[in-house]
Amino acid sequence: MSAATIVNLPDQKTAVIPKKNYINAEDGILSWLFTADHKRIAILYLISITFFFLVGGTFAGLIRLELLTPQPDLVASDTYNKLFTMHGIVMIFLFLVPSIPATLGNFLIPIMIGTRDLAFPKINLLSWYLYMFGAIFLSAAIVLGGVDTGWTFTTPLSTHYLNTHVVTAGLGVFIVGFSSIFTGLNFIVTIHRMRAPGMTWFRLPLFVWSNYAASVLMVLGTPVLAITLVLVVLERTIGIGVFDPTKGGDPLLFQHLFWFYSHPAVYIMILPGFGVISEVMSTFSRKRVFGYSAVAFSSVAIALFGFFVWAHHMFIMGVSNYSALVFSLLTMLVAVPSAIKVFNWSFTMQKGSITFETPMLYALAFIGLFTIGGLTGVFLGSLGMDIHLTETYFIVAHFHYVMVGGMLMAFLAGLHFWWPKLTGRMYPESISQLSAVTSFIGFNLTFMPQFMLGYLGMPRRYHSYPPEFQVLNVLSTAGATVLGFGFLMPVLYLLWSLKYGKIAGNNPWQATGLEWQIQSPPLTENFIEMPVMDHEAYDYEWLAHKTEQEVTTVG
Amino acid sequence: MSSQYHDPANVTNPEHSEHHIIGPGTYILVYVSLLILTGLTVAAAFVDLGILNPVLAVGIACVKGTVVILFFMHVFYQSKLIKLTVTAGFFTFLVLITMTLSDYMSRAWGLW
Amino acid sequence: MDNAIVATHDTHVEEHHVELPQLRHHFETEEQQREAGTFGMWLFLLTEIMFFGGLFFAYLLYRNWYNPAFVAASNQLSIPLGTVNTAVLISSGFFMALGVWAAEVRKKSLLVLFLILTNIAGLAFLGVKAVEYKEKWDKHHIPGAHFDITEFVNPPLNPKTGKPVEEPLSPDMAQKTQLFFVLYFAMTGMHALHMVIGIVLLFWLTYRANRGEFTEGYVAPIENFGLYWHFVDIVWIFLFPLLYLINRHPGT
Amino acid sequence: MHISPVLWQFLVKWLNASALFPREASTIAPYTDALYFFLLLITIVGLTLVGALVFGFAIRYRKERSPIATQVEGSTLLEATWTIIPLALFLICFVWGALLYFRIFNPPANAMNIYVVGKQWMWKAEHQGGQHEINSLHVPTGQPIQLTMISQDVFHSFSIPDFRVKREVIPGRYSTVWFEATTPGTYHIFCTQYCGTKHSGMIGEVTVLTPDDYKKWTEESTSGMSLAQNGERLFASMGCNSCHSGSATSRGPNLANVYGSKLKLANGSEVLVNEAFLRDTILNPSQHVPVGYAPIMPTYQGQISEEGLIDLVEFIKSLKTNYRVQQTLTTSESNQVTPQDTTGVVKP
Ligand code: HEA
Ligand code: HEA
Ligand code: HEC
Ligand code: CUA
Ligand SMILES: [Cu+2]
Repeated sequence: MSAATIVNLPDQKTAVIPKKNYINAEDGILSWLFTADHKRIAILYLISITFFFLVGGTFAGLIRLELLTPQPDLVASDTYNKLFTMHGIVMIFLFLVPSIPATLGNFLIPIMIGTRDLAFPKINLLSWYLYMFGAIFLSAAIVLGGVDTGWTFTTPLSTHYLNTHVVTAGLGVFIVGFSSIFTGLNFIVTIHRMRAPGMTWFRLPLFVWSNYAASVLMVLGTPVLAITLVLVVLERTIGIGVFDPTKGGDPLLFQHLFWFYSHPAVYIMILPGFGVISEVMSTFSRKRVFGYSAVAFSSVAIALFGFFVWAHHMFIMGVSNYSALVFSLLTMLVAVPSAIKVFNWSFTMQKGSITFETPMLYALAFIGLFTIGGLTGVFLGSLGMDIHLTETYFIVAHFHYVMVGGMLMAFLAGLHFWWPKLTGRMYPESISQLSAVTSFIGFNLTFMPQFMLGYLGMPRRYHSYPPEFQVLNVLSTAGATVLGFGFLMPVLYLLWSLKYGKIAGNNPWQATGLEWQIQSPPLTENFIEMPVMDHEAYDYEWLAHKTEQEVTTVG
Repeated sequence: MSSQYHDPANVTNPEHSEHHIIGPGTYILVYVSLLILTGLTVAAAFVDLGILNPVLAVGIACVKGTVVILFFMHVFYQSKLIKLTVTAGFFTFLVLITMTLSDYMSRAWGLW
Repeated sequence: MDNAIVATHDTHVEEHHVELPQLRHHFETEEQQREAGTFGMWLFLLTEIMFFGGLFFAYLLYRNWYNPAFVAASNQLSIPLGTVNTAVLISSGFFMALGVWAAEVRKKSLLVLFLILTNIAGLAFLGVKAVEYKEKWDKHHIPGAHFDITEFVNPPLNPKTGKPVEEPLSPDMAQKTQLFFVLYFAMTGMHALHMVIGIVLLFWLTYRANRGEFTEGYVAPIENFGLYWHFVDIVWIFLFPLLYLINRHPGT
Repeated sequence: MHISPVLWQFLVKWLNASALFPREASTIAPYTDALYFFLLLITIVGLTLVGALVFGFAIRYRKERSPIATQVEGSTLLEATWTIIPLALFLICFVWGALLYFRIFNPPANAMNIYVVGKQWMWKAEHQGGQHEINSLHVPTGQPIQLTMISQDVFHSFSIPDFRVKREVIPGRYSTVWFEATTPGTYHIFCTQYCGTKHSGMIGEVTVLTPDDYKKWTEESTSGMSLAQNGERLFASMGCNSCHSGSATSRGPNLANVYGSKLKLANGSEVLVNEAFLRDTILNPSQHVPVGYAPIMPTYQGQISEEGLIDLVEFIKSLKTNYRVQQTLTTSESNQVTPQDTTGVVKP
């Protein structure tokens, strides 16, 4: 078959924002608050999570400022403890878990599979309200004086030894958990039941696959966190003693139950990011994703194996040596599908025709940073190594590499990539490229030194530290400042572009997905007539063919 | 163009199955067997079977649960997808139980 | 042309179906909507399985660690009440199943009748539960400050034989009975909470059924509620033997 | 640009004082570092590989050079390659890590036991000879040291980075770790598990001494009473000896030589009597009833501190005959006089 690149469509220059679209379909704040449109709910989510990202980021800034010097000088000990706890809770539960699924996923999945909405639009809205309700609890916990359990709520510390707002925060996380359960449930049903004619499983965009896998984890994992938090709250309020060693309870039981959710949760966080990268790599290489089914199945494999490795967070916590062995082995197995993905993305570029717009830059940053983050995860999965590295800054660096370097970069890649679809306007290209590069540099400067600190033995959650660790900490703080700018810029220029951005047209990237074949911003109903899928995903030849036809018919 | 690609099997998903109405007859049968099984567990509890006591109790409960799921909850007549979903739920539940238990069992049982 | 690949597919699929007012705009067919509903309900029940899963594991663990305490504490529960309640709940599930059938064969009055029966059985279950809780309260078996272990350390004597009715526990083991009651209340309480939610929904469904909403071919709400109700039954089917019946043989 | 010499000196000093790699001060450290470098190697190889692919393709197939993309399906051979090779590498990491893990967590038989009690927010070390330390630990070189650790309140974690050892200190349960220091000097002790407000203040220092210096230190800093002697006193004052008198008629089992033996329990299981078992029988006696005894021993939960439990455990461990028990019996009968003079008594 002759290969195909697509000449830019004429519609980009003549493009206008369509008169009717989901944004102006109805007016007034109430029409947003009571909407059942998945696209509007996605926007509601986008606004809320951005807000909480900035809150969490501000906490991070304060943490880094405090760690500039070895002495405990900026804030008091308990304030510092509250800072990292709330940083972790806000970033994980209010930002990263809902980030891609609830915004981009919510917006795009129905369109990508060719339907008008998610299966349960009202439940979708409900899940946003639950999110906000939980967020209010968490904000209350913060405003009333904070919590200082660490995001892991470790018992018996959280149940018996702290006087902060553990109950409020626990309930907040509990409620937010249900928001994520309902999002996942909605996605699964939608993907199973509402695909357009011809949209077979193996024609689904990989973004859908990865969100599907993440949804399975949300539905099956989150309830365990919920019941665990209920027990923690009960233990605090009426002293029931399920996790209290003095009453015969077992604090390790808490660890088991907590990590049964929280390990799968890290895959809830990263899998949707994987999906974005697949889309972006393909589009900017103008090539179908290399090894489509391998990438699709590896998402499912990660979701499945993700349930079998949780105790790798407890290697030195007193699990039996034998089960440590088993969990370590399984951890190694679960790392393999990620490797498969990374290589497939690289090979997607091979023989492509690559351009380097901002989403692609973020995606490339993702690949590098996720590889580092993932491989350092293998350090931690390796039993003997974990003894030295656990509870140190090595872990902090590991998870920021996967969560910030990985997922946050993927989120930004996706946000830029689909911004034209969300808003109908382009983001400003050169400044956004600058911010991608800035955050890449800032990121490495922040977290690379933390690997070294970790191997040196600097414990995490330390308010003060021995002076010989200072140089690396100063570097890290310097990096965080750069990183902060790198992340602040998109917030500003994306807002700017809402009004002043170039009008994007339907398909500015010449991408193949169904979402690019409809107007941007889309209609409330997404499609004028229901689509029928007659080609594979990422079929650039089909797209070229289609554009040719269009040019002739229009011209 | 459209009819050429039209695939009605996909509108109503290939995973679907006919809606099956179960009549009261089946329900009565199930109901009675559930009551009998309940009687059986209670009776079994008063017989000393040693280690088998809890095993039997849980075994009977499993049977009862399965019957409810299959008939009261119609899974017997449902599509593969639903059957798979139910299985997946119990599978994950078992993962939680067995993997956690295996940790406790490979330590000194009862003595931490 | 915005949607070149967006093609009109033949409308005959839709023509076969009576358009029901309940069909949400984004579904292609009524059948699609019904299957989506059932599937969604089942996924929700999966989360419930995992939700109770954590409690079941805690029970399993402590039952093995503190077996004597769990046996003694379990013997405090009333088997007759438990058995009656199990039967009541199974009956309630039976009525619910019949209710679904009635809706499917479009018999309004039968449906209403069965829903009411379901509800009565459900309320009866909660009533018995309340009696049991009250008894725990009187015996100081509610975990917390008022929890009292004397009964386990010095069990009352059997008037006939003059021997204790139960094997006495040493104080440290007796302390662990509290864990049993914690789990007892957590599990049955969580279960009762689900029942309460179900009963509230039942009232609402009965009201709507009485208006004839579900006997015109649109049975999804009844079906899905049925799934929920049966699931709550299943939880009890496991709770009953685990909490009431362990090691109840006459030897001890 | 001119940098003031003061500032320059400060910078140099500051940079010199900062560490980039931890010291290797135990026999474990080289093993851990070897694994670390192996893992680093894998990371660098993997990263270079991915980097080379990405950058190579990015340059070779950028739009200017490759205006037309060639569609490729994928390749089963390649998929298999990059499944199997990483899998193999990860499995090596697993096996190597597991070997190291068992090395670190299985103390050698000749290890010297030191008890560590963690509490919010300090470390207490208890040596056999009765030396007590707070937030510091003195150990000799060339001698395997086993730490038996327990927490009084929440999870803590005892970490000595320069030794590459660390283990969680768990409430209500002994955990152990061991090391053999190689180089005299002082090293950081950190609490690495978040344990509340002053978590970052729960630090201390290990002082590694040569065996001679260590001996000197032990002699200088002993409190005069070994752990076992303290335990003996407790054994009498808590009234343990009233049941565990060692005589044939005693209500409690004979405790001499019980440590290290295999005990048959009433519930049919068999346990090895170790420190953890002894501690737990004192707190939860009815969970470990040996065959032939009634569960009448009262629980001492909440009555004995962790240090007291350690003393008792050490005392029971030291019991080779019932002689000392009988000694306590006579002393406690004679008006609860504390057995100050036990050092003079010759143990048979
Ligand atoms: C998005 C989140 C995310 C992701 C994706 C991961 C991914 C992984 N994590 Fe991570 N992890 C966290 C978030 C995440 N983690 C967090 C938040 C914590 C700390 C929680 C806390 O305590 O607060 C943590 C902690 C943590 C621990 C516990 C450490 C401890 O407490 O002692 C461990 C241990 O095994 C671990 C391992 C892994 C592994 C093996 C992977 C794997 O999935 C990674 C797989 C990826 C790769 C392996 C990279 C790609 C591979 C290649 C490109 C192949 C290279 C080529 C060759 C080798 C030839 N992680
Ligand atoms: C999604 C998850 C996520 C994200 C995005 C981040 C982002 C960042 N994190 Fe966070 N982090 C966690 C999840 C995350 N973190 C978790 C789970 C923990 C563990 C908590 C625990 O131990 O319980 C943790 C802990 C943690 C620590 C360890 C604290 C300790 O153990 O003592 C540190 C220290 O450097 C840190 C730093 C940072 C920095 C510099 C960023 C940066 O990437 C943030 C950059 C963003 C901004 C800066 C916001 C945008 C800019 C502005 C609003 C302008 C104002 C800017 C300044 C004042 C600088 N994080
Ligand atoms: C009322 C009598 C009594 C007192 C007081 C008593 N014990 Fe015991 N002890 C027993 C009996 C009986 C057993 C065996 C049954 C059991 O474990 O409950 C036992 C078992 C033990 C065991 C288990 C060893 C074995 O061989 O089974 C240890 C260790 C022990 N006691 C230590 C102590 C210590 C230390 C104290 C004091 C702090 C103490 N006991 C006080 C009666 C007593
Ligand atoms: Cu003790 Cu941290
Ligand atoms: Cu993990």
